[in-house]
Amino acid sequence: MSREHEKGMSLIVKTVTRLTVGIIFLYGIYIVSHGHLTPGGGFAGGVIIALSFVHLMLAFGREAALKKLSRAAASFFESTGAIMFLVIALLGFTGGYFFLNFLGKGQPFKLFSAGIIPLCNIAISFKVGAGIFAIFVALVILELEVEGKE
Amino acid sequence: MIVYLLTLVLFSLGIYCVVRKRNVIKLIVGIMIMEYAVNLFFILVAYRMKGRAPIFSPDAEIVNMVDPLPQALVLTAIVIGLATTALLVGIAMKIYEKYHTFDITKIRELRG
Amino acid sequence: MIPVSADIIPLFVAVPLAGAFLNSLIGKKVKWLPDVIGNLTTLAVLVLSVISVRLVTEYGTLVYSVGGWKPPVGIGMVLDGLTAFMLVTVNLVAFFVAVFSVNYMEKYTSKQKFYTLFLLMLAGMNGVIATGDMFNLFVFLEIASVASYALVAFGTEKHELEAAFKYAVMSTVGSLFVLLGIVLLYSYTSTLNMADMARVFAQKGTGDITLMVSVLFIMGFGLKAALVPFHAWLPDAHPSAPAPISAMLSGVLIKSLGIYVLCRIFYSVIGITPAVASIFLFLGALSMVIGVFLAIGQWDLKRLLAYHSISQIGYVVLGIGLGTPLGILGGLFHLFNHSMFKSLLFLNSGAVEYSTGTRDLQKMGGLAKRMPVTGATNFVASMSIAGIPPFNGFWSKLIIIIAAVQAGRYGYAFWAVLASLLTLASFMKVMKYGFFDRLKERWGRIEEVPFFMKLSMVALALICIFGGVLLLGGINQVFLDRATAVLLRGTQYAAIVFKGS
Amino acid sequence: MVELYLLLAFMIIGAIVAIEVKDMLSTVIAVGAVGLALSIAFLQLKAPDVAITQLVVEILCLIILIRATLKRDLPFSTTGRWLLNTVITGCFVAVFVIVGIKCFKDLPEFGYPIMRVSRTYIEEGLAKTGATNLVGSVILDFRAYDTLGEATILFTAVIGVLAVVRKIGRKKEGEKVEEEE
Repeated sequence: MSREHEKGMSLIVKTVTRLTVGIIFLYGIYIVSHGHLTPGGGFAGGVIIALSFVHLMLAFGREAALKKLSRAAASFFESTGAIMFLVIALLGFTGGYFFLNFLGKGQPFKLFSAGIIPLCNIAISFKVGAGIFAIFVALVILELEVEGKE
Repeated sequence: MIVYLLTLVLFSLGIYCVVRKRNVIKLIVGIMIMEYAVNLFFILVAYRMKGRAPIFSPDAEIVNMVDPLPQALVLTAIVIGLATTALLVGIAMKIYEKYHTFDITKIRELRG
Repeated sequence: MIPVSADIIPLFVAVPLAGAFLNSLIGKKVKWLPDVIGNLTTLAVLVLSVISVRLVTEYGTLVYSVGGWKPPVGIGMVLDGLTAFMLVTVNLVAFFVAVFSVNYMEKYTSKQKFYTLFLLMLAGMNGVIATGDMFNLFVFLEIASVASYALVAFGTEKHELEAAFKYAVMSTVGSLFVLLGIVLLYSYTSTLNMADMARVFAQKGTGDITLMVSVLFIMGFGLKAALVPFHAWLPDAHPSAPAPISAMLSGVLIKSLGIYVLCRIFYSVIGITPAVASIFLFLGALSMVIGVFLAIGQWDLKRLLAYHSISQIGYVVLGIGLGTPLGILGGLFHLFNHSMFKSLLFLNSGAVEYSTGTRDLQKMGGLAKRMPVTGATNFVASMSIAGIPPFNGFWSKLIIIIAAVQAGRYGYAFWAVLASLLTLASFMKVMKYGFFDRLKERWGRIEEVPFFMKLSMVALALICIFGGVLLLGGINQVFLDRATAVLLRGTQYAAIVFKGS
Repeated sequence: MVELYLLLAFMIIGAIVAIEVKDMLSTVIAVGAVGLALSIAFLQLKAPDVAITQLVVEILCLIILIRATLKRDLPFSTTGRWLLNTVITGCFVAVFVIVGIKCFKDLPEFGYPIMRVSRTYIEEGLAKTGATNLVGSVILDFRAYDTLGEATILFTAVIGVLAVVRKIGRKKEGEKVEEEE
């Protein structure tokens, strides 16, 4: 089982994955960036982005996915996203309140509107995407170890 | 009213699973079912008859929107559920590594 | 510099969160950085909470609207006497535990993750205490809980994982009961702000739905507080965690997530009814007696302490359930005292384990000769928990018993005295077998624990010795009296909060 | 509203299957089916944001759980207690439903919420935050503090999982342990 996983799944799966993984990733970015206009938002988009990496890992094996996003990078992005979100919250103090929406509201229905909401979405998506990827990698590695022992 | 009661049935099925089953994965599944029931309850509470989704559209005036607040809260609750489930699965897999079983009647180092 | 407005309130959450995030980002670079970040952060929050006591004395109840949105629309954070009291208790223990961990956690790997989780748990507890919003309370409750599941499993040995899993499952079920209760409350009142909810209850009256909500909350928070029918996870989970975390869990987590929230919801929001009060009394007395009976037979030091936590929580709930000014004062004072001496006892057990590697009382013996500081502080804490006169535990137990007699609850007073005697017996056993017996051969060469561990144990012991001072006029007025007053005012909470904002 | 009843019935049946079936993989698949039905129910109840999130979270949970149970199918001892189990389940459900019937009369009728506070969001949300997705405006502006908590929980879970899966938890006496990645 473990050796199979290093190599990944069959050729058909790999080809389809190669085609779809980019689309999934872009869809995730779309969901994040339009979170304040349409359904979705930082969290759902972040999970979709993470799922695109998970998809890659399931099809091509662990190494291929870790080459695109290493564990160190994932944990860096995660902490950065979290700090970004907290900093946005603390920047609200410049206007007098924790979490004040201190930016201009802009035109409704435009991509650049709603003040801090898109920024928060991006920060959350970083955090969530990297975090879920990190969880998944940790669990997969644990599983490989368990199987190796048996 | 009947939808509320059906949701409550789902919730009690989850409790039953947690209380009665003796397998680590089943316990996690029971907790997931309870989470589903609570989340569904929250959205049901927010629903308005013939309501519309709480998103403005540039073309049409939208009246009779459903309550947006519980939807926002359920989003949070779903994430909390995911976090809990992930941690539980992590612990469960580590337990499997140490005990080589998911059966909690065999995982009994501690008393009480 | 003392901020004169409510701006201080969000910092109780923001500071530990910033510490945790920074720790996870840069804590790996330098070996001593996690220690420094962890201790400085807890120190900062401790200073803030002392300032908050002063702010409450000066300005009364303070309300902070997060994001500039007024409370029913946005999330309100409330700082009143009870909040300040709990913040001081939690952060005091957290600071000494962080100091203790500097040396103790050398036994474990990955100190960075430990401090990160520790700070997250602290942020969760502070968030629960400082919030004025029902759903927000649930979110922070979950942060503290999730962090504590991971911390219980931190050693990643067999029994630790098992205990953590059991704890995680039961506690999550408790959280889901709470969430269901919150959903019902939202549907009934159509608001999430606690003060607003109290106002709606005053107008609309409490129907059958309140009964169901009360039952769900008592089950949910009872699971978190380990009151007796729901206590099964505690004797496994608390001993399995690393000693500093046991101190945090037993010392403050079960109180801030369980007792504090129960008080806040039942006294300030729903309004306490005689039925709920008698449930509190009954559960309190049950926990008090069953906990101590289960504790007597234990030989594992940490397990014994964990059962005593159940018993002592019973005293707190009993005091608060009495509902008289004296009873509430005694309950809250005992909550404070128990945080101090139970943390100290767990830290002592950690020190013993650090030096000897065992927790079994039968294998110990005469350790006071080789570890004088641990022995002396353990003596202080044991006498405190047993309720021997000069120490703080005596005063709070005395107040609770007097209050029970005054309220005409002679039966409960009797059980309280009995439980206290049994506690004394149980700790005599600890002292005899653990510290004052003949020194066993094998412990001839053990050494006293390192400096930071000694420092935090001595500091907590001093608090235990001089804890009774808190009852003296001036100090009592700014600290305990204000907390008691919040509970006594009951559902006037709503009016006060809306005036404050 | 017939669809909603059908979905709920499907979810309850799915949950019963998930609880009672003996094969671990089937359990996980059944609970996945319940989750997907839940996602459709959210869509039916005009909550598209929640539906999307539930869908992606469900997929993720399913992947994690399948990986955890794959090739670890263990015999599972519930045989012989079938009747007892059913009776206990029945009692549980009955108690809850009876309490529910008594208590839910106090709640506003299904489909007609009070919306005292939420009216503010609907009336002023667009003007005050500029976000056309009201759910977005609630989670990231009116109640952004909750979202900070939510992000923190996920962060906690990540750190927690990474801490729990460490190879070596305690250092042995006198042993030097390499700090792992």
